[in-house]
Amino acid sequence: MSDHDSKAAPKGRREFLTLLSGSALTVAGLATAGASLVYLRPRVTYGPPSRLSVGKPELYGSGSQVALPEAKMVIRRQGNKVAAISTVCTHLGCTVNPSETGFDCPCHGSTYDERGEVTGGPAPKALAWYRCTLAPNGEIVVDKHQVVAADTFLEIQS
Amino acid sequence: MSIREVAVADEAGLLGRIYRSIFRVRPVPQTELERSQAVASNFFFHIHSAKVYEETLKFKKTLGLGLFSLFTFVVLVITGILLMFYYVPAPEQAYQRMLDLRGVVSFGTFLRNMHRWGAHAMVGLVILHMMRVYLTGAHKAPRELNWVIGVVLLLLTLFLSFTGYLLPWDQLAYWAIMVGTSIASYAPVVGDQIRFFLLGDDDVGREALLRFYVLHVVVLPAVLSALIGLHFWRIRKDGGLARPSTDE
Amino acid sequence: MNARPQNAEAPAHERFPLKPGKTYGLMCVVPTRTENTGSAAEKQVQSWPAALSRELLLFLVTVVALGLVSYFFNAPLEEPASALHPPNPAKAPWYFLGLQEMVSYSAFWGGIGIPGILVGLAMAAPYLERKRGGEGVWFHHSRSGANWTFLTLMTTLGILTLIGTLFRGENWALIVPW
Amino acid sequence: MKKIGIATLVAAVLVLGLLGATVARSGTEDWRGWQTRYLEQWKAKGGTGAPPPVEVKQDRLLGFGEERIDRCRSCHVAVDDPLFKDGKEPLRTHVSIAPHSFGEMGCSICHEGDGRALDADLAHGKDHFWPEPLLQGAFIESACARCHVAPYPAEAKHLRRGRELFEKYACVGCHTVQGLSRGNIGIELTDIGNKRKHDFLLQKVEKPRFNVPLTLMPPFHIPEADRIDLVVFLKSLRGPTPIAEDPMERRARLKRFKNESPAEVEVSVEAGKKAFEARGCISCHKLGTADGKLAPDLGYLGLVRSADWVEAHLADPRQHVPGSSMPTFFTSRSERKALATYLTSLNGLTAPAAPAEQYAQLCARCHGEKGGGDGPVAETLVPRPRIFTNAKFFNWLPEERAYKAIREGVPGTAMPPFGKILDEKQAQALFGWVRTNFLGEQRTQPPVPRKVPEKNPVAYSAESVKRGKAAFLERCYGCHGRIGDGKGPNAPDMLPRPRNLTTKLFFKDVPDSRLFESITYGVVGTGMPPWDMLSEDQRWDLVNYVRFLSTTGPAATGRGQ
Repeated sequence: MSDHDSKAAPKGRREFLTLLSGSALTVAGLATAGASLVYLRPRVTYGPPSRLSVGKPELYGSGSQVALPEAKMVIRRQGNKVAAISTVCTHLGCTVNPSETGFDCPCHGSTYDERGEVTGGPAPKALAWYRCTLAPNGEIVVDKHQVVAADTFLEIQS
Repeated sequence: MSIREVAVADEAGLLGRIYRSIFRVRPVPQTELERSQAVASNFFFHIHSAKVYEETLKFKKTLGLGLFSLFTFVVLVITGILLMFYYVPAPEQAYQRMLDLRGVVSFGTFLRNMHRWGAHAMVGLVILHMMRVYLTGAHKAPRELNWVIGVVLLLLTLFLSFTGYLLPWDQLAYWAIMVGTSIASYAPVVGDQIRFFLLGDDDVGREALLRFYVLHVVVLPAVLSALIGLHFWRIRKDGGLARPSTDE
Repeated sequence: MNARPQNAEAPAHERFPLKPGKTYGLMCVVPTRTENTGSAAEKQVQSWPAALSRELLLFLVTVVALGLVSYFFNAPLEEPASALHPPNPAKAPWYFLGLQEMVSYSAFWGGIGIPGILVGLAMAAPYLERKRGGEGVWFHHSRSGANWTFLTLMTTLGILTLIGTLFRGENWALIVPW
Repeated sequence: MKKIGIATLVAAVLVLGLLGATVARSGTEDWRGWQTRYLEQWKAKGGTGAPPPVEVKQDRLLGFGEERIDRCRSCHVAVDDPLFKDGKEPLRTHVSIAPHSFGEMGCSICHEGDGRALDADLAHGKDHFWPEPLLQGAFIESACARCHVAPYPAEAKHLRRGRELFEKYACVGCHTVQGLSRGNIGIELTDIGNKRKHDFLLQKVEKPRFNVPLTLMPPFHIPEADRIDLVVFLKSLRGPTPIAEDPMERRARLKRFKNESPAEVEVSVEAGKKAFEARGCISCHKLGTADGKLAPDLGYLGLVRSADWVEAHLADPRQHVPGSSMPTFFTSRSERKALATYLTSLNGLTAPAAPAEQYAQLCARCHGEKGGGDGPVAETLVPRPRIFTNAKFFNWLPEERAYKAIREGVPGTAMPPFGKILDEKQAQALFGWVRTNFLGEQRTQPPVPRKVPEKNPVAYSAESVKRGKAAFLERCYGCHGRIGDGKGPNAPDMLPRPRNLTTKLFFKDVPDSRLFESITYGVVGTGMPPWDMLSEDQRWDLVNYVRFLSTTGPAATGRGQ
């Protein structure tokens, strides 16, 4: 409509007016588009949350590894240290199964060792370790958005 | 392409040529020729003739009601499409989605307000537009067919608004549709069949919600858009907006 | 095109000689005044920008008006639908309340008969009104009969809608809303 | 063109402004502010570890019935943070609710309100339309019953007490609650908690007639603390619990009710007394010093009613007084007999000598101390007691009918026969006392002689009843109601109330001539107008229709005063 061209230098009042309206409308259009994108980005999701509480450390016995299938991770406890390891295959996102040697992927045969490092198959990188924190109420909170280096454990006082 | 355009296109670099391939004329047309081309070569403006009678441009002639109706419809289409991203046409979820729009979706309340008030406004504007057309005698020959299309457009607008009324699935919606469809069932012989057909059940429920949703977001807007196109095309073919005959 | 002295008296085909074996078409717009024929001259203007600028303005006015209303007034949302608790009164959307009002007097005539006749009349209107004249003029004196009939019908519908919207309370009894 | 250009510019700027305002408003939600404040205080209080991000905090709860979404913790961020024990709402630690946890249970399952909303007023259900406003104080306990079935946890004191009160105030007599009671006079309460907000219930328990003027439910005079506990229990009734249960077991549990097979007891005064106490009769009736202030005094029942009458009355109170609000309790036959034995053993009354004392003891409870027909139990009685200050009526009423009513009672009403307490002379003296004290004037004119045929000339037939019905629906239903039960749309505004025409016991002793007389001349001192504009045959048709309504048929024809 009143799209303007920066090359067309504003001459006289009419052009200036057109330029002004044009800019205002362009900005408004861009802002509407931006606001629509903000609208379309959900603020809450209904799937499993990426930041979730997995209960108090007492739930996990020392030396145990508990699979949480819905959260797609395992909780590993060694003495006073707790860690959360992803069970999502880094190849194409299948869920890996814990095995005697570590983890096996049922889809394309990737294998991982106990630390999650790739030992075979098409997987490009190691399984992710997630950051664990202790919430004020004493429960372990895992944040799937924060990937940490392998062997990063959360120390707990017990 | 006129000679001047070709010359301009040749002067420009690659970007300029890409621009010219999309927009045939300079950003702000300078001559009458360019103005005609601006209208005739633009897909969106093509509905217009290149020239219009100055007499019909006066605001008090039409009060802009037809265009207001159209633009309200445009706003409704845009907000409606956005709202569809968060809506689920199922009784268990529809209302909760309304709560989510009100609570947790950015600008959700504003968009829903706009869609809702826009729908009411459109019904009112279309009725006013119809009154304007009649009171200025613009429905008479040769514009009879366009008037009839207009009446159909009014009915479609009412039905479109009515189908949308059910979607929030609150008490207001539910009982309004219950009452509204019951009025339809008073039609002789086929009344109950019409209602059954419309609701997909004996009463307003899951099936009715789904049916109204499909009618509201696909069927009716498509038919309405097509008829609006026809309506505008006829305006041009019937010689522009009605104006006093100069023969008199 | 070869430039050569033009003879104004020469016949058209000589002023613009055609080459044999080539097809010609009239393919370009010539910037000149168009003349109306068969009626007195009317002033025409270019749609761009005369009409289109007005349309843009109307669009912006629509957006601003709807936006302002939406900014200050929230759309209603009542309790979740429940088939067990009909509100009293249960009302149709406002544009059907004229119908609902008529239905409360006579089910068939109010809901189907009269609306059907009205729509039929509306569609037939331009075919019934055959006399020319009065196009594009508000309340043209030659059409006062038709205009008054139309206005009376619309006002009646409007009043019925108003009664249904504002003046009907519990059990569809007449109430005073203030 | 220039004007349009400027207008376009203005409009474009307005669009921009509107967009700006909308965006600005969406960034100022309450929860952002509370979370920011939380983080500030959290640092000040020496919180350790990573601070939680500012975001909508949503609990998605799948464990209890339907999926629930709670976003309450977006503002109430500190509920599980022990640092905020002395914080102010919403930044405050929740009292310990172990073994429940917020992540598992959410908030709205106990507190109700709108878990999805992020605006404080909407979330707390202050929106008029939201069906579940926030539960506070004792009312929170009503939510325990969402999962815990009776007997409720010991912590839920109000709920437990509410359930006891539900039996103590004999609510079980009228209302059905699946698994608890099977009364059929009042509405079923099995899922009343889903249908009504607690403030409505509170109001209803206090003043049952606030929304339905003609409901049978009497206003129990329940102290406020009891009312609250009772409503906690009522609000807890939400139908089946959401926890999965074997469908067959659930059905069996819900169909069972507490006194499914009432125990047989020994027919004795002692057993009757025990039953009397257990059934909560004192919630309404008076006996000795205990007084429910809703129903007649039973202290001298043996003098006015027979044991058979009492037993039959307990089995179905409405066979004696249609529309009576006395509940039918599910008792065994022997328990009814025992109750009857006990109640008719109460006959130790000797009538006081002076009419004033007689009136105070026998009449005032129903007819009111000042004869206004407004004694403490008057509201509950159907039909309501006569108003003695109604001079017009009593100056017209033949004295004999008054004496007869005192001595023999009025069938189909709560007026008992006092013949065993008052002899003919005493009855006359009593009515004379009533006349001087309440009417304020002596009988001035004798009843105008009226022309009333003895016999109904129109035979009782289906056609006559049909004609009568047509006339009735045209002329009478406004007061007497469409089905003749005396509850027409005008009835709440009338005193004395329109007669319930379906009362067989009352009408079987009323001759056609009296019906005809009432229709023709009206009943002075009441709302009944004379219908002399109807033809005589029409009036007789109406008489026949009343016979039809009261199912007395032509039987009573000709039986006179």
